[in-house]
Amino acid sequence: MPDLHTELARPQAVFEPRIVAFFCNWCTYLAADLAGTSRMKYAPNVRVVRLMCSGRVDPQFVLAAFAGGADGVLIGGCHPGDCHYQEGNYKTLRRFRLLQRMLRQMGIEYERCRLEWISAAEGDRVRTVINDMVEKVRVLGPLDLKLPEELVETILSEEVAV
Amino acid sequence: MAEKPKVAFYWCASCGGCEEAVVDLAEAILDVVAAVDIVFWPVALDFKRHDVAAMPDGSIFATFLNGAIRTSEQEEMAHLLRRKSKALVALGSCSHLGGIPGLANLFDREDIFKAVYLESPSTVNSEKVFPVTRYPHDGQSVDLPGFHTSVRALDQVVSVDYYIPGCPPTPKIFHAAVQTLLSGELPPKGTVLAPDHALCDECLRKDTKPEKLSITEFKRPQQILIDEQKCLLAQGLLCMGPATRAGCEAPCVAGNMPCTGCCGPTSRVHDQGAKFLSSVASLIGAKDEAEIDRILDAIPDPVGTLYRYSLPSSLLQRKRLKETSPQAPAVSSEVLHAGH
Amino acid sequence: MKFAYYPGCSLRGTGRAYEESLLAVFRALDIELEELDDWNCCGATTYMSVDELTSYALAGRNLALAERKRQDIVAPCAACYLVLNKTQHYMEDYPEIKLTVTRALAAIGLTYDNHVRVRHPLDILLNDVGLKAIAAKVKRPLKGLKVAPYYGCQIVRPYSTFDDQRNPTSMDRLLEACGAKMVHYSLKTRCCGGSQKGTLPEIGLDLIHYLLSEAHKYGAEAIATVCPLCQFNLESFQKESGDRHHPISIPVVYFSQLLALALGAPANKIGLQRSLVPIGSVLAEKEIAYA
Amino acid sequence: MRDLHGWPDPGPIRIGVYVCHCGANIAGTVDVRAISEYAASLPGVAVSRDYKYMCSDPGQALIKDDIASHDLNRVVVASCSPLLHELTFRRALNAAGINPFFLQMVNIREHVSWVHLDKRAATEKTQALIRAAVRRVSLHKPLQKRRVPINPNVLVVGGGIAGIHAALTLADAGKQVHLVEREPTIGGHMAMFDKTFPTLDCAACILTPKMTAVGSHPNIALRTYSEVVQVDGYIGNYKVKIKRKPRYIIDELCLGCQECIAACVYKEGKAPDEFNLGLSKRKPVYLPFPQAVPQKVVIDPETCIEFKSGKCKKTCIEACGERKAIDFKQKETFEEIEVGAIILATGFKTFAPVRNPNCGYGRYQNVYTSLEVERLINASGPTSGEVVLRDGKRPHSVGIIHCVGSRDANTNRWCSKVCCMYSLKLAHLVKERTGAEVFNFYIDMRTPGKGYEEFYDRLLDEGVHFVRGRVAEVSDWAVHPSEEGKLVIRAEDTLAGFVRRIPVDMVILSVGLEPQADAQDVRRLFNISCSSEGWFLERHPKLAPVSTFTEGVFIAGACQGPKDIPESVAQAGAAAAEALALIDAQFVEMEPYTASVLEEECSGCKSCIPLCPYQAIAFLEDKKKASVNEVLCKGCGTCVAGCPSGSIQQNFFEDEEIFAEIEGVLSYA
Repeated sequence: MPDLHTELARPQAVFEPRIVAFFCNWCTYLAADLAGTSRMKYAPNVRVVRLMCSGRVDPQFVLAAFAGGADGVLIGGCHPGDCHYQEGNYKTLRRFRLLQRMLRQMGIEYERCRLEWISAAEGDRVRTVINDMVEKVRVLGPLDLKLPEELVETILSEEVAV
Repeated sequence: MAEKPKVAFYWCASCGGCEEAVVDLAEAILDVVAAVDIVFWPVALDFKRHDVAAMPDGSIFATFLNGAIRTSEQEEMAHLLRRKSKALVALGSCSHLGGIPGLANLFDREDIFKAVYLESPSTVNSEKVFPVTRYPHDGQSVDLPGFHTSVRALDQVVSVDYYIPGCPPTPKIFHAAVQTLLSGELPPKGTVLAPDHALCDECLRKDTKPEKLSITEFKRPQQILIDEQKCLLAQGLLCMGPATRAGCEAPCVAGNMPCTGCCGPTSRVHDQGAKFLSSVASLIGAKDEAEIDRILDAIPDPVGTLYRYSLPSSLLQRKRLKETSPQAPAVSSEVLHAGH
Repeated sequence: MKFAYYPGCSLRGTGRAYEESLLAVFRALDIELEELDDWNCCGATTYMSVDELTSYALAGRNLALAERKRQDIVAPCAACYLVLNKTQHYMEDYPEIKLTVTRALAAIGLTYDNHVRVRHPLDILLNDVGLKAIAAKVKRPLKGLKVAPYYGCQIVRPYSTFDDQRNPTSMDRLLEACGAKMVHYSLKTRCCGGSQKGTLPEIGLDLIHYLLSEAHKYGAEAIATVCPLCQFNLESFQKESGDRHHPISIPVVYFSQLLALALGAPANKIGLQRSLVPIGSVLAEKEIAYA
Repeated sequence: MRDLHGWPDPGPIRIGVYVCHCGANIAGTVDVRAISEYAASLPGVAVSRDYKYMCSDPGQALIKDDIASHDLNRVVVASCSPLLHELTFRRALNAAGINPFFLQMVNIREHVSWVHLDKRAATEKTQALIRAAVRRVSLHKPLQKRRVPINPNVLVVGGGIAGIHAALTLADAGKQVHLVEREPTIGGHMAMFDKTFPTLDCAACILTPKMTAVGSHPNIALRTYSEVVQVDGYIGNYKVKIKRKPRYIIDELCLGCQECIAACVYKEGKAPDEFNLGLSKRKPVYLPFPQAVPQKVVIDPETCIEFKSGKCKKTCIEACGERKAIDFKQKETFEEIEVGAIILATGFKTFAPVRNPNCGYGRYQNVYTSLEVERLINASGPTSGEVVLRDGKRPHSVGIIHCVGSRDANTNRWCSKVCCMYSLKLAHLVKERTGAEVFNFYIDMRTPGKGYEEFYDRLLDEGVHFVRGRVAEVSDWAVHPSEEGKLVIRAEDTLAGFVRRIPVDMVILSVGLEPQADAQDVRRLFNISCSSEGWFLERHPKLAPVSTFTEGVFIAGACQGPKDIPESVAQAGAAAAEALALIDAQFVEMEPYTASVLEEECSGCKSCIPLCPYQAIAFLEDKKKASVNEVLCKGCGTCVAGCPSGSIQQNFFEDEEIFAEIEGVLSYA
């Protein structure tokens, strides 16, 4: 078993995950504002796109984020029953459950796509969730989706029968 | 008499059904043949690659290329025909979106080779021979087509002017497309030569769809006796009609089978599967996770269902490659000190 | 219902009566206990005060053994119960403790993944069996026997998994279901003296006296305990504390002895015959048969 | 398409980017100069600046001048949260003659500088956010807010002092007010108090006139014993459904003569009197308290024999005689009203001290809550103002324990703000009435307020004892003979440095204030938020203390957090003023974030219709297409995300705008 302290002492280039977040205007975005006014500190890896409701999160946005280089996608909405638009978050939940299954098939781990209910009062939860997600994705490593075009040449040059 | 426009047909990774569809024009094919001069059609006429190579660039009025691009040969032919043609038309789902062959993007190349050349029950390959791109023989060397990592739609290899959707395109779509091209009033480059709304618009069962649909159980066609009149989605079948471009006049639905999405999305959608996912999941009649999951369990293969024809042209394009998975991840100090 | 039974040292020593009576209760209620094979010291008292990490490792081994059998642990002794619980909490809360314990376990080929629940008999009787089921099996109602419930410190503090920290009532409810009448006094979680009797005897005796005299003042005919050390302190030092203050004689039993009695077990099979302050006369007075 | 009269074609995109320093708030953590230089390099950016305070007049003038001199047609402001200043900058754009929706804000304060420490990482994140905004704003389309007329009536929920004051203020301003109270009378907690601190004026003397005024005000429709059960609509146009519980008395016919109470077959009270917190009993037919408004009795079906057995002699009906005001068959009724604004003044509840068993409440009969003692002290209370123990004897010593259910990690962490002062008041009153020795056990004395500290000084002079220390327990465990028969309060005296045991006859628990038990249901009903403690959440803790995130819904009094009477009244006045400002504008401007169906492209698949909770999407049978009713649409965008053919779009949140933003935030150096 490697000694923990020597492991830690060795400087390593730490992988910084890129995470895109979609926060609803009324709960999670406000919670993130509250985290700010409360001067809570959290990892700078998450970049927030504000939408009026988590129900506006088109699964295309999530895929576009992954395709565009995100290592993780975080969706934040109001708690069940608390949606500013009554039920938008339930639609989000249903889409998210199916999206997760699809992502799994495409080789994208569950931890990379996360749906969290965070109310306007839960600034602290924004911090916890973001820090937790950053660490989890950090452990998973870069998503590193290679588009088919990028891979064409490398393979063909090598295949010569002997 | 003015020279007739030259046209070419070519076939890449596909089943050949699209060329069948050309023949399916029946007597209308005579008008087409009369109007054009076919200069290249390997499946029907004896032209060779060097015949095409010898043509001046841009001398072909239109090339109808069907099939996705998987091999280096297909890619090379796509480039060649692109150079020789004024208009390159992607014919059929494979060329347009990647098509059924595009589902191979759910697997890595090595796995496909292993399945095909080693593991399939009908294969005997004790010497473990795999395809190669160069084969030395008797002091000479034979170059063979290489097999790419992924399947691509035509426009992911060369620039494409028009698309004729469908698996295969119905005679009506094909005929209308050819008429449009021959009319001289060319639509903007990149146009899909079919209506830009979803199939429900022309579905005969449209009126039977309830306004407030709530799905508590998904079904597969083999599991139920399908009502021949009623909207298929309303019967719990995953009919892709709402997310699929119209033009085909819903022959599958007429045959009592759900639309599987071969005509691809409308121009306003980047990812047909994601859009259908969003729409159909929203209609699930449950609010708690466990119940939602129970309902979703009836969709055993989401990608195969949502992206049957469009995986290579979807936003993610293919399953994440195994090789790209990380080596030992760098451990950050925060992880270990969490909780203090 | 089946659990891994972790007796710990006391139940095989001074707390023998606790084991005898508890096993009788569980038998009567069809709860299967399977003694944890090759269990070791829970890590309480001496270890915990001298070297906490070692204590966690010791507790960790017991937990790992139970996890291997996929069973939850029943730990009747309050000290065992606390240390096993505490180890779980600390392993969750402090990664380096988890790391140390995991390493120690790995060295003997064990793993622990926090899947074991550590249960107290009171918890199981109240929440898994239920008062109704117990009342239905009572053969010898306790006929208003006035009992002062005494919980001590360790089973509800600091982790209150099944009862209120400041006003626990689980034992009250169980014994009431058997027909006892509970005496309400304000000291039911106050210190029994612990090991003070050994180090600062006067303070230990004062603490013991407070408990005895309050229970007595409110008319208790017996004190029911959940901890071998409490039981020992309150029963064994009645004379000494009586000499220092004023004499009080009151039987101090395990709650399980009263339960077993109510469920029909004979007194001499559940350790009552060894009591220093015999309960026989009290029972006789109430006409509760105990043979 | 909406008429966007007057907005010229923007022509080629010319963007101005403005990076705010916010003093050191942003500039301390983000390299604003570098950001501004970076922004200048982005396509479409014509001018890029950083400035100390963008929201200041000179900051806004900077934007306006640039729009004119640099011919800008898009603006990006990187500063604080858009929820704070989006309006400010939109106004600036408007003033400079370009469409206000050609603005995109970047939140680099709340989401960057205040939450990150590493300047390099914060700057890099800011760059990406700026790039996203620049890309997004290029795609913005001109939009116009919708003007919606406002219903001038106001709903006030809760008839405590805050609700009463808000209702009277609005009614005096000539507005029609609907006041809904769930109890049979208005008055709330204040009606239960005897005196008020620090002036010791009698609560009833100052409250009763206001209650009567509410009852008789021509502009106030008072509904007691009623609850709001449904709220629909939006700012300026709320539809509210109110349930009226049966009081088995016909309001219009009851004179409040109370003959029926005297005539009831029960000669003595039977059920615990709610108003006296169970310290006395009332009959099945009762008036909650003598000054109740309205002066209408109520029958409690739980205790009335007629409801139990149907065999009562019904002496009450006899007594009522010709008036025939009693109706045993009364059913609950529902009523719908329309209002333009809503003020929630639903108050608080007191902490239930059984949750803190150490205090002995419920175990020792002479442990009281402060509210119970308020009733004991009150001349119209159960003991006619005599402070006595349960056995009727006068206490010789009384301990008042502060912070029960306040400042306590086990129960509520917050300070309930009013307890120190009311404890002082009770200490004074108890000492005055009984001559007892009074001990206060406190953690800290908190007496900020006009005349409050002086009141504390006065108590010190009066010889009330103060022990600084948290009480460990109240018990009847007598260690010394002097403690026999007493309640012993054990606390560490942190000033003297030892543990005290103080035996007393009576213990008063100064219970803290908590959100109402159904606060969560109420906030859902009105679509507002709660803080993590459960108090209604204000829009901004400093600048919008009575507004909520739901426009047109205001909050007043202790439903927003612990408050004393003057604060509640002040807040109620503020809420009334906010409501007046809203109503008197006659029109409200609505954000244009609505969705619309592209009619040509819609296939009529109806997938969107069930997604709308507001029934804003209709299926046009003639055209076989869906259509969004803009007035009903609230702009969540759920249907947009759910349209399988991409044929619904949402203003300001169009797909391409969001894709551009995603691409932008993913740009990494």
